Amino acid sequence: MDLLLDFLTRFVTQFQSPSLAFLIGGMVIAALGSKLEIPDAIYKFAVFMLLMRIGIDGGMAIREADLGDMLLPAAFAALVGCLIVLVGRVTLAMLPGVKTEDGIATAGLFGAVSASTLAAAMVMLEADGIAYEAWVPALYPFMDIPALVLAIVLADLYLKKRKAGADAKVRIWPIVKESLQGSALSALLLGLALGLLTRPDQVFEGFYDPLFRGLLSILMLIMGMEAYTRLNELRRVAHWYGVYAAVAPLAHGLIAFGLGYLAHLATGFSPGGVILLAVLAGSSSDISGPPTLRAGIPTANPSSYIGASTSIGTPVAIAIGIPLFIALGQIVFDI
Amino acid sequence: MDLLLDFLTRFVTQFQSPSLAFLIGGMVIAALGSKLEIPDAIYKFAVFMLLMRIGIDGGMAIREADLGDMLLPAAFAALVGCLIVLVGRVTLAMLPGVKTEDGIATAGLFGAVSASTLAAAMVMLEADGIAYEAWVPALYPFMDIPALVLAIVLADLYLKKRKAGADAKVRIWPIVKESLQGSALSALLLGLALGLLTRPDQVFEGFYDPLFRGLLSILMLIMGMEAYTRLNELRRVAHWYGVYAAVAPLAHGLIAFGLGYLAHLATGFSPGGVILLAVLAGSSSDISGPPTLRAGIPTANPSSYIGASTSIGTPVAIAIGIPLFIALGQIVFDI
Amino acid sequence: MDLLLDFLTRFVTQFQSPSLAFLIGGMVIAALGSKLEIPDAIYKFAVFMLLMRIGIDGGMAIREADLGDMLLPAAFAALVGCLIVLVGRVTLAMLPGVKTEDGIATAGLFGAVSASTLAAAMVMLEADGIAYEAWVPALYPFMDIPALVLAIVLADLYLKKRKAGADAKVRIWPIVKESLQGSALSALLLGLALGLLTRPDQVFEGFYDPLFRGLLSILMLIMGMEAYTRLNELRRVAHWYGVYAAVAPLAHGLIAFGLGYLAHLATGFSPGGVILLAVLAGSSSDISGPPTLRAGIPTANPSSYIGASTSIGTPVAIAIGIPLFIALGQIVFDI
Amino acid sequence: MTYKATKVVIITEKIIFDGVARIIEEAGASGYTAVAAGGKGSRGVRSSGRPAVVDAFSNIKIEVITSSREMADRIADEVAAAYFENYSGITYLEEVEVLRPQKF
Amino acid sequence: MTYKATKVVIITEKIIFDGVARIIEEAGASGYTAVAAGGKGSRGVRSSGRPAVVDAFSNIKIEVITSSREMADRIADEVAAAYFENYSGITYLEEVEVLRPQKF
Amino acid sequence: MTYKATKVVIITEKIIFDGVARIIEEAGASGYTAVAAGGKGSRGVRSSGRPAVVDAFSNIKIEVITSSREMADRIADEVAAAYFENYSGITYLEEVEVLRPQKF
Ligand SMILES: Nc1ncnc2c1ncn2[C@@H]1O[C@H](COP(=O)(O)O)[C@@H](O)[C@H]1O
Ligand SMILES: Nc1ncnc2c1ncn2[C@@H]1O[C@H](COP(=O)(O)O)[C@@H](O)[C@H]1O
Ligand SMILES: Nc1ncnc2c1ncn2[C@@H]1O[C@H](COP(=O)(O)O)[C@@H](O)[C@H]1O
Ligand code: NA
Ligand code: NA
Ligand code: NA
Repeated sequence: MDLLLDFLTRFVTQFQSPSLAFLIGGMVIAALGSKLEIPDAIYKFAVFMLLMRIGIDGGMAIREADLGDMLLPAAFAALVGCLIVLVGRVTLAMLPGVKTEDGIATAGLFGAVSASTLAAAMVMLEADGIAYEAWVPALYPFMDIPALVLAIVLADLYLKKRKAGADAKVRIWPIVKESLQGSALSALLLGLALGLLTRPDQVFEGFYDPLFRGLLSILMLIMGMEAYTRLNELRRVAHWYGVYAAVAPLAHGLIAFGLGYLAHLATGFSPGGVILLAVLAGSSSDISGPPTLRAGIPTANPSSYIGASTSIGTPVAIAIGIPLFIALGQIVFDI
Repeated sequence: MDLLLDFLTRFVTQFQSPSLAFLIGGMVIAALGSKLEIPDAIYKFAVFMLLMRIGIDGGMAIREADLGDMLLPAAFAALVGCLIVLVGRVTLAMLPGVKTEDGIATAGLFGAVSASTLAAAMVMLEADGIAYEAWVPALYPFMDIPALVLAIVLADLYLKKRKAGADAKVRIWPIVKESLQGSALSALLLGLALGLLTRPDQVFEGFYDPLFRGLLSILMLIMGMEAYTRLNELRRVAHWYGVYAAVAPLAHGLIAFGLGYLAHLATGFSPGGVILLAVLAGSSSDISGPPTLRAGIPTANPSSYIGASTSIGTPVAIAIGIPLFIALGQIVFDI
Repeated sequence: MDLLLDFLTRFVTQFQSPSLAFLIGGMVIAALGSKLEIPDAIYKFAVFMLLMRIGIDGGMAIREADLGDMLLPAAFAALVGCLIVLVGRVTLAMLPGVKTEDGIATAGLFGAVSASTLAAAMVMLEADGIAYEAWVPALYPFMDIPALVLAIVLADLYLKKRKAGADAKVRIWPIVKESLQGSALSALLLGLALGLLTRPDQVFEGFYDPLFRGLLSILMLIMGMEAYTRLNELRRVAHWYGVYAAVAPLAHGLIAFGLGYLAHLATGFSPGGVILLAVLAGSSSDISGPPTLRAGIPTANPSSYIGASTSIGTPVAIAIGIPLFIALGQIVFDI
Repeated sequence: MTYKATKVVIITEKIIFDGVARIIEEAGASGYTAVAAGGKGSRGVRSSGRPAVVDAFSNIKIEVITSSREMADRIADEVAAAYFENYSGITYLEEVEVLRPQKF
Repeated sequence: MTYKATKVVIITEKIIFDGVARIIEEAGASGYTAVAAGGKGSRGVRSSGRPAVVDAFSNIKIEVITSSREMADRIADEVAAAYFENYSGITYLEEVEVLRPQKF
Repeated sequence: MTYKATKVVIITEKIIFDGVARIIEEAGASGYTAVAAGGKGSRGVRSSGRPAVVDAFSNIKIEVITSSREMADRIADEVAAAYFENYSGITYLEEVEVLRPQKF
């Protein structure tokens, strides 16, 4: 009982985070019909800056890290990415009114990762003084790529089976390549490489890092506005998407939290790391996932998966998921 | 005599302000035919940042302010906004060669408020070490909305009277709503709400505030370039617009200065606050006013009011108005 | 022998500079087919910021400088600009497979100056603690304008001679004006004027200067991506362009280094100044040069000169030229 | 095999885009395409892209493909009647051929 | 003196631009012109310019001038066949007159 | 009730926009509309929007509606004569119908 109360208190405290405030602010002004527009160039630039910031920092951390420590968390990240898609395949994609390939694509998007959600969690952890290995954000691609690849492969298998006859093999490398070449992963990997191989400390500390928090606030605002704007799109598809999008971020996060806890026991994975792993799992991709899926599963209706992710999945992941996983971590690890 | 000399010295000193220098620099390079272009995305973003900076700061200040102190200045702001439009209605709009609705629209624009002019004054006050209540810039909408609404209502009345017969009531709420939903007011109000209801101190101090002065310098440059570019447009309309645009910012500012002085006597409104109130009055809207008026008084010719405001009104308000009101404040309040 | 080893060590050390790393990173991700896009608005803004930073700093320096000291370096800058074009006229433009006017335009572009290359050198000099007179970057137009003007005049003379008959005089002022009005030079000159005539210290130190290094890293990334993307264009023209573009930056830099050394002996021009003069000479224009030449020598094929400059000239100037001139300076001036 | 259809083009101020879109939808068109534009007409230059302090006044070019000539005429007439007294703008029609008439 | 030519217009999702361009080139067209567009059709609104979290889904309008009517038909047919089952898009043809037929 | 008019379309390098606009105005046209464009032609790809180090070389598409066919021909001819030897570009004409012929 006491524990529950403690948990609730911590949970509620997280709501005062400015990241959440900007997200909710964006939803409110969109709902009120505001004509405020953040130029697309600024949005793209802010995302780029976030990913470079995460990448460079991760790269510099890996330089000094014991690579062995990364192994288990990375494996768990990949495992979670696949698990999410498989669970979606046998739940959402089977539901009445949900076209199978639309359901699979949605599961793929929820298995993939959102850089802004990740960044919001990093800022909130910092505010709470909860430490994590600096390479944890670099687990991003380990979860993102397997999830997208598996979703596309499953959709392909399903569609081919339906058409019968046709049984050409699904080729995996083109999907991985497409994913790596997307703007999000290539910025992150570029940052990683720069952090790992060169000495960008000065430009990191004088530019990428100090602008991080501010640009994140702007991204949160945009995500909030987008979430509201796209609600319409979601309304036109089956209600199951709404249910899935509300439940999945939390369920996925809890699965990842459990696996992260195992890694904590096994190799001393940090509490902050466990929380971030849960956030990665709970987040759904907003930038590079959609085009990859659009090209990989062209028959799937983008309104279903983008609507579910942008208008419900992401707000739930940020506004409920992150506070939940942090509060859980504080209780579990007694920090 | 001594007083006048003192005044003039102070007036001239203000001219070394970098804000003015960027404004004049912009006019000069435009006049010299420079092909320099600041991308529109950067312009929009800079305006957004300014308004958020002003809003958040105001919101945080209101949190701790005695709301009673705001009452009189807010009422005076609204009064000045209306007064400006009424004065314009019986002067400019009556002049020969000036189409009545064009004159009313122009008065509306001069009654409304410019965020960049306001920001320039804030920076100059800071340079002079003149303090003001941090909520003063948040008086913006109290002057802006009444001015725009009144102008649209007056134009409507005039046009309906001319057409005779038709006497459908003018509906005020749609105009207020349109104004609140515009990009400028919604950014300002969003900032206010965030400052008032959440704890954005860190992101304010690490992002919105430090970039304020620099982005303002870029805005000043753009305003200068625009002022020169739009001179042509003004040339095509009656000369009276030029006269009005040159005189109005100073006259309006002086009226507001007087009312602010009353507030100073009555409730201890700060000298810096009185000066900023004058600046608000002297400024004319450049971002949200024009589209509101274009939609609200469609028969008015935008070349007349935008030309008058952008190419003469704003430069006069910034380059002469601000130094004038500051010097006046220094003399009157002996600071 | 020892000297050579020393030189090579210093040369190699320069390769760890983050500016180079971003340049190479850009080339690599472009080669790997990355879809990363930095919005054009950000690119334009970054260039503007760099030029303002250089201009304002130069202007503030000139305020306190002994103008006499600038005379010789400025004269040498102009001399080098012309020399480069003349050398290109009698080498590249004479080669088989190279259309004469294409060769002249290419020489003009290599005689002109690149702000990003200059900025990269400034950051690298700073990292090495090598000082230079703050007005040196302001030598930019002294080399840029003469090179572009001379190239256009030479092309005109050539084309008119070929057409015989026609011998209307070539008018120089329009070319100079076009060049001064271009976005690059007008930003630089605006900055210079603001630095010289006003007191922009605060906005310089709080905005233009701190963002310099970070925005440069982004520019380097873009230049790298562009260099790779444009290699195709170069492939379609004669191979001689590739040879010229690889050799010219180093040769031009060495000529300028020699002249700078003379200025060092004669008037005590600083070692850092000599190095920067070499960098100016070694760089080739990427922003304002191409449109000026496109308008001034319309018959020349832009694929040849832009391809040569962007895809080979600039990477060579930054990745080999700057380290080379710095290492040379360290040896020659024993710093 | 192609079918005749009519394209209505409307070039006008961005600020009235929502109103024009409403007219198009109410006329029963199956869709429209819009492109940002600059231009010069009887009411002066309208820029697009560069930092106009008053960006709302740049132009937009809207195209509607209609399978019925009457619908095309109605859209053009209604837009002109509703806006072109006060807002700058032009409108014109073109004959085009479409592949799948049921789309329009 | 002008010559008849056919213009093919394709308005579709930006994400398939590369594929459409390949079809155009393989059909032997001498070039094409592309413009960023927004729009509304049977599959909903596609914005352009404003910060869409999923920008890849805004529209593009592609024009190809061809000197042969067959080539125009082929391009229109192939694009429709390859993409319009899964991607939103329309295509139409117009008769135009060119000055220098050898360009196309 | 509509009236025949001719539309001239010019797709060319942005850098010569001012010169083309001058030709259009001197020919007596009542206005023009310009749209940023990318494209591919005999002289290679011209991008628009993405960070081109040399942005001045992206394309622009200019449309002019003229009430007289002669004016249309003159504009097309003069632009081609003045620029198309050295600059890349194409131009074509289309028949359109306008509602208010006095506008053009
Ligand atoms: N003759 C024309 N040809 C093409 N576009 C035109 C023409 N006249 C006007 N326009 C376009 O229509 C807009 C409004 O025209 P106006 O109402 O005449 O100011 C202009 O900004 C141009 O974009
Ligand atoms: N009737 C129409 N007129 C003009 N453009 C259309 C029309 N219908 C569709 N479009 C354009 O084609 C795109 C795809 O249409 P759809 O496949 O119907 O979603 C839309 O986003 C519009 O840009
Ligand atoms: N066949 C074509 N169809 C449509 N646009 C074309 C065509 N050929 C060329 N263009 C456009 O005209 C521009 C210049 O063409 P060019 O002079 O052939 O390089 C190209 O960049 C395209 O935008
Ligand atoms: Na996920
Ligand atoms: Na005012
Ligand atoms: Na050079």
